[in-house]
Amino acid sequence: MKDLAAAVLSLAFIGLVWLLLAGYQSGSKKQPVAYNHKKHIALGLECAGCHTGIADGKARGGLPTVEVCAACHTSDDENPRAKAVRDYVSANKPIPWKKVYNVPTHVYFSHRRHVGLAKLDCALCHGDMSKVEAPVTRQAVTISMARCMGCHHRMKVTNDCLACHK
Amino acid sequence: MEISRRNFFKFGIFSGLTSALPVWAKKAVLTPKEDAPPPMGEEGFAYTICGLCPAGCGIRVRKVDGHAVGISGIPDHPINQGGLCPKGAASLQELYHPDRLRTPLLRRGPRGSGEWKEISWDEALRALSEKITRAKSGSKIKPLAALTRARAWDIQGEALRGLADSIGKDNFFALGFPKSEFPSDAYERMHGSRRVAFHMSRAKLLVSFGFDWLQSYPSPVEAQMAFAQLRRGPSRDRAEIVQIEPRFSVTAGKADQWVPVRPGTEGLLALILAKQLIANETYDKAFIHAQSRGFEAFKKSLDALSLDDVSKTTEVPEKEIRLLAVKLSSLKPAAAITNRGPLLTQMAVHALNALLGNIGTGGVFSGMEGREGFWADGLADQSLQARPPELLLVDRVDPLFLSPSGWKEIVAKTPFVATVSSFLNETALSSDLVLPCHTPLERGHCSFHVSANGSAVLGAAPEAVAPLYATKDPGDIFLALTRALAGTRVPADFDSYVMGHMKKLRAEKMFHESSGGKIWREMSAAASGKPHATRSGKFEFDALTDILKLQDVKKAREDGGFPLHLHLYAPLAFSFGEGAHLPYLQSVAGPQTQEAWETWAEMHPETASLPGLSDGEAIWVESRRGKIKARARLSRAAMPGVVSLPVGLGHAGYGRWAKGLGSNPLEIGEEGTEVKLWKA
Amino acid sequence: MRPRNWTFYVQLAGFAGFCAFAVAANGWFVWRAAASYRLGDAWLPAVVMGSIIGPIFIILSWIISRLFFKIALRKTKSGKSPAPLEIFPEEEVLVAPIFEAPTGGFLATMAVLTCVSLWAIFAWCYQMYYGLAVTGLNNPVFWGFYITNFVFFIGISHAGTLISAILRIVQAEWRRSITRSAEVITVLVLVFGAGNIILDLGRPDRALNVFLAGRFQSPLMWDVCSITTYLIGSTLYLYLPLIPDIAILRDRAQGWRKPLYELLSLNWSGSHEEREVLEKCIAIMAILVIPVAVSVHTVVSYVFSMTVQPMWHSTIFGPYFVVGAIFSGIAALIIAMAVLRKGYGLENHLRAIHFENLGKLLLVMCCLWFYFTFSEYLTTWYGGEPEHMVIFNLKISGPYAPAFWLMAVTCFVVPFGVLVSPLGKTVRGTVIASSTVIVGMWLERFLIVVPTLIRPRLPYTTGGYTPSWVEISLFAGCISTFVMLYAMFTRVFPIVSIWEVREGKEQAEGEVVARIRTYFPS
Amino acid sequence: MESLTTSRNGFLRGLLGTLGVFLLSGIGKAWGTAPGDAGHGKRPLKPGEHRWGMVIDLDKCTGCGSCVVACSTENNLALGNPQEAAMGRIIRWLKILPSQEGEFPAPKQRLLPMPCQQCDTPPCTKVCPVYATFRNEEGIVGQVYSRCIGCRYCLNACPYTCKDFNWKAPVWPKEMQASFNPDVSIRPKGVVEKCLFCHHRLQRAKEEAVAEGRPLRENDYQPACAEICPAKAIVFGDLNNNDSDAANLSKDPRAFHLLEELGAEPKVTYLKEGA
Repeated sequence: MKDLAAAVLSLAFIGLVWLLLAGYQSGSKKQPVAYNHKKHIALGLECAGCHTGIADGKARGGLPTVEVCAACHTSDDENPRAKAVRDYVSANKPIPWKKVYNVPTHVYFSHRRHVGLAKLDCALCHGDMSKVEAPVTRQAVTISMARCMGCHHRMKVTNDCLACHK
Repeated sequence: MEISRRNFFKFGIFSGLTSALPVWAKKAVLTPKEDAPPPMGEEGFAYTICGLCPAGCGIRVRKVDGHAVGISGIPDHPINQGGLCPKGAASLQELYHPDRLRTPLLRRGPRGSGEWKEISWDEALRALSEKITRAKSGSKIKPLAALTRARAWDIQGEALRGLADSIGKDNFFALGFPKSEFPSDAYERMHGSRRVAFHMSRAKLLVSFGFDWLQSYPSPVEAQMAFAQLRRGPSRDRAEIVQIEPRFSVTAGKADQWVPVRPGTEGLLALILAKQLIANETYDKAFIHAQSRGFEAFKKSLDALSLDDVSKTTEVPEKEIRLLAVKLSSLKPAAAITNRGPLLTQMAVHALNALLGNIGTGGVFSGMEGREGFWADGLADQSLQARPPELLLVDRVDPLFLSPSGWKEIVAKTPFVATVSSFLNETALSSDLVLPCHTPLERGHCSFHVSANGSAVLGAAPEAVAPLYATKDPGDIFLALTRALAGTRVPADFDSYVMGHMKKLRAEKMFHESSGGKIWREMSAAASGKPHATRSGKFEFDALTDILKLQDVKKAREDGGFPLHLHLYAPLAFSFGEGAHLPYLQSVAGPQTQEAWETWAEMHPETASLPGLSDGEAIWVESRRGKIKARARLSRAAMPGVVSLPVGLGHAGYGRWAKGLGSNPLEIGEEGTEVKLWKA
Repeated sequence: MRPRNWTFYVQLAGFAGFCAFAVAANGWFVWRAAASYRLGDAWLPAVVMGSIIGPIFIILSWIISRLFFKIALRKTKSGKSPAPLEIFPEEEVLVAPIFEAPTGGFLATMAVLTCVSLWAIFAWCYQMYYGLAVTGLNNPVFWGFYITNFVFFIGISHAGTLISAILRIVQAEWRRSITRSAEVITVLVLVFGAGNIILDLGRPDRALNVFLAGRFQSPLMWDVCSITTYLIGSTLYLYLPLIPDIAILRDRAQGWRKPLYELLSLNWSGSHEEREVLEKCIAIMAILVIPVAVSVHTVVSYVFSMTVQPMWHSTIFGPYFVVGAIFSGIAALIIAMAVLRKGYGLENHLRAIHFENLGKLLLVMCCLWFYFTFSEYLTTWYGGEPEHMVIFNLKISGPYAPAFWLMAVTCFVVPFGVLVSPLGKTVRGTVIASSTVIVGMWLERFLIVVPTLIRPRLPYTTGGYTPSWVEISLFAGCISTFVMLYAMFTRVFPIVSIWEVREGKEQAEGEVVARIRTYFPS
Repeated sequence: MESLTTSRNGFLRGLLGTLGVFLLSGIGKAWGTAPGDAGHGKRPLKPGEHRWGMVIDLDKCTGCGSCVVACSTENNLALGNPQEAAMGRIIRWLKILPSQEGEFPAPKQRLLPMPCQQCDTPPCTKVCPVYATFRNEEGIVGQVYSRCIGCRYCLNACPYTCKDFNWKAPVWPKEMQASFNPDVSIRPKGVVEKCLFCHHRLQRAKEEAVAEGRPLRENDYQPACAEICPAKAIVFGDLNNNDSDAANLSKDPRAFHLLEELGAEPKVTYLKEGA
């Protein structure tokens, strides 16, 4: 009788712990191409160079299309590490990047307002990518509501719920 | 917010039990999946003409990533000036309707069984053209009959007429919804032509005979705009509106005076009002003397009418009739309007307008330019019943729903019926071949429309949204058939056909090149001038006088076990009998009953004459021709002895929101039929 | 000092945990007040509630510290284990349900109740999956069965603490054998009262938003705080008098009960100092729990009276709900005692005089309830405001007339008739009166919640409410689970307080006589 | 949301003064500001701030329902079906409210478009326990769908009954999901939803105004119902801007508010039918 109670209790406890962890945004995403931010930024590339259309809010923080990579990675570049991107360029197939920053469906966030008009630096939200070498697997700086509201409060910008909740 | 879900389990009441739930339960039970946000790609606007009714309003479609996500009127378009009626606002739902037809269907089982074989376009067109050629070579005089929706002229109609002409003569018919059309039969007999424009906002007094014009006007947006002008127009005082109708409709509710009248007797009331005007010598003598013919004969034919007879038949008190006659003559310009009801009513009401003298330039009625539209001449079903065609081609209209009595027979006797439609409506269900066509937002437009302020407008616009499925533009279908049958005289594809027509219209200087925004051009000759195109060049009373002699106007209705009168009307959401397939329209169908989603029968509590009938109970409404089910809605405002039923519901097909919802009163009778009620 | 065995550590953890909770609660109130202040929202309600409930928690943790230090850590004289507490022969019947095996009848009822509870859990998961569409609720009737049950169960919870606390303060000796059965009703039924709120939520997985983003401008927040305080307070108020009994059981129990009783008895030895500390704590709790109980049902009524809806927005709701609560509480208590009396043969302890006295209390509350109801409906009728009259007529002559007049009969006519007649002195009489009162009071709550929502002020054509099977099975589930838990409690702890009855028999006469002498001029 | 200057003074003065004075002024101030909103109580809004309001001219309105359909299309409202209609559960943020008086043969009828009245002291935001509904700084009564716990207290507190509740998860055929307006989220099951005066259009208008470096102009921001009304009966604008049509019309002699006696101070003004 006693061990049955103990079994049930421990099962419940384990289930609870697993549930808490399962609830976390866990798991890192594997990118199709091992892109090294540090190297490219060192070459003097701007964020908006590859992530096109950020300032005027076209794509929702668009990931670079294969045409952008094709500009430099032409077929006569022999660098072995860049072979993966060259395959995509030659096949002219869009690179299936895994999005790491996903704006939830109930949130209105406009890159145009923040980058285009308010001229904020990308590192403010996405962290300093110039030091990141490994392919991006997780949000460099986890974006949360508290962080956005804190920044809005500091910058004396509206913190009205309807500003972001749609 | 992640926090709330996790913590709930941490302190959850029965954490032991639920925490053991497998992953799917957690995901499915508690957190709706947050699917990926739609990509916010490029965004823009497309400008086109709304094709859901003959009005031709200019619509602006907001598109994101190629999807149409928003709709509004074009602010400076002459016909709707930025506004839209409920159907226009719901046209996105028709474009993305889940039950749209996507491929041509050939009937497999018996007619109406609903078993179809999906075939390719080539097969369908080849089969149809073979059928038409075989019908042509056959002995019958009328191989093919083409039936389309009554509407203003447009290029698709022109292509169908071209096809019909290439096969035989007078085999091109149109079917409309009479309650939402102008009284063109009266215009034809009294002015010699249907081309009469009515400028509602110029009237100071508007008397409507059985025409719920706020809900079922030929151009719904024009009616709402004109109403606002009549009431609160700039630089004018408030016009008066009188509504003569058996039901306390939306228009009657907004009018200054509602004159309840027994269904079907509005014409009689108009005649007695004419008699009063003549007796009081308050009619416009100048107009009658200069521009009318046969007035004396008409005056003599009115002598047979007496005030108290008419008052008894129409159940309108004598005093009210006299007051109405005085009001008609005192408020200038007064206009009397009706819809395309019985011929006597149409002509009687229009004779009233002649007596009030506001026909001609600057008046409330005037002539109209531009191409002749495709209007039902009312004889289609008689002539076809007499000699059913070999093959019936139905273009985007649902005769089996709109007038089941006549057309059921014709369709039964016709060996082959082909229907062009976006949905599987009643006619498509019992036809042999169904050709899926584009919905209005996927079609190119080139059509004539008359706006409220009298200017005629040519709308010419490309498609707003790329077609979603392998459907074809109706014009494309008819051109392909004409090409297959009549050789090469027809242009290669539909777009060049449209361009060709535009060039021809430009050559005939039908419109100013420069005027208009992106998609319309003002017609050169505005709608004005005298509309009389009769041989005498004058307004003719003769036709009305002849009818008056024939009919014994005073016969009382015999009862025969059906004590109540049926009154039918089309709510704005189902104007022209269409619209039940769109859920958002179902919500605004009966503004007085709020969210009906079923056929409701409005009546006075005493009318029901069913002991213990309470509001909201299901009842049967039975006439000599059949019975239908409805929900009783008792209202002390309704006219006793009258049962009012909305038209537009009771489809056997037409998509998941219309199928099997409510019942179609047109199956058991029309305006004024005697009915009786009993509990369901 | 006491041997450092596992019970000591668990008790230490319990004591520390409660103190931490008390501090956290105060911190939470400050945090919510600051958040409201920063957002420019009403901050004073948070301060007011905090300043009332915060100190209550401090007092509770002080009482628990007294228990821990004065009783749990009591110095045993030089290792001699204290003499085991004996049970007198006439008290055997009280401990019988605990030590003897359950009878067939008991197990059968338990089985039935478990089925109903499992069915209710299924119904809840069904509702969680499909949403509240499975219930009968609609626009504009947004509240219905669940909120009625919420008010109903919170009402019954007033049986325990209010009656046992008042009787304890008034030193009515006849309370001794009925206080515990009352307190157990309170603790268990409160769980279902609050549970019904969770059932009613559209998004129960976000229930914790109430604590993470609590906003004290809303009467619902006042509810949450006062009900939580009342739950904790009445649980402690149940536990304190239980300690001596658990100690008595500890000395006889075997198997899994032994460690449980050792833990809960805080190694009580029955010495004089321990008894004095316990008496003092119980006295403080008795005084403390009455205002909390009254505040709970007042605040439950504020949920309705704070809106502007007709026949909700009235000043009488506060006291009216409290009277209704006590009324239904006493009725529930009488029924529970009758069932225990029959089930466990406690005729000797739950005597006819107890039922007679409770019957008198029930009669008083019945008249008080009638007085409040009559004055509310008279005021509404006489005032004749159109919106109010619509709702009034709905109840008096409209579709809810049968329910209304059934309520009037079951809440006043039958109980008054029975309790005034000689029948009212017998157990059977009071039970009949109480069962009709329970039904009547549920109807009264239903008739407060639903009719006001049926006819909104503006002429909407919708409005009608018939509960669905999900709501009915969840209501049945709440009742069955409550009865099941109550029965299980009687299997683990004595339902009649052994030491209080014993103390009453020995010293009560002396005390009472002394007290009476003080009443009259010497 | 700037914090309250007045209540801080009240608070400071209270602290310095005697406890009694403190209680009197403190209770009066804080509780006084309490009812109705998160943010701005009774103090006048700073100049330049907007206070959006709407005027519906019942003499021009024909009860046609275009506004209802436009609102449903713009905000991705649930489609509805006959069963929901029978239960009265169809979600329409803007409804046509029919009311009839009098009897045959001279009855009177009024068809009144009924959006959320965006009250200045909303009875609904007073009672929300989790801050999901509130009146924002521009006078729009907001509803945050990711925080609402679905207790439905605000629905019962609203005397106009103009808020809606998601009784079940919305059912959308796959084809129709292509017509979703990306600016408005699809509300999950179990939360309250309401008319927000098409706030997403205000967001766009503000973004355009900032991009073009100019202040917000009068009809940059029009909700879907005002834009589509064929009779131009719905006029929308900033009540703080005195030369806006909405501000002028709201002072028209025919102007009235629904249930004015309840003190909710609605910002949707109706103009009486008739001369």
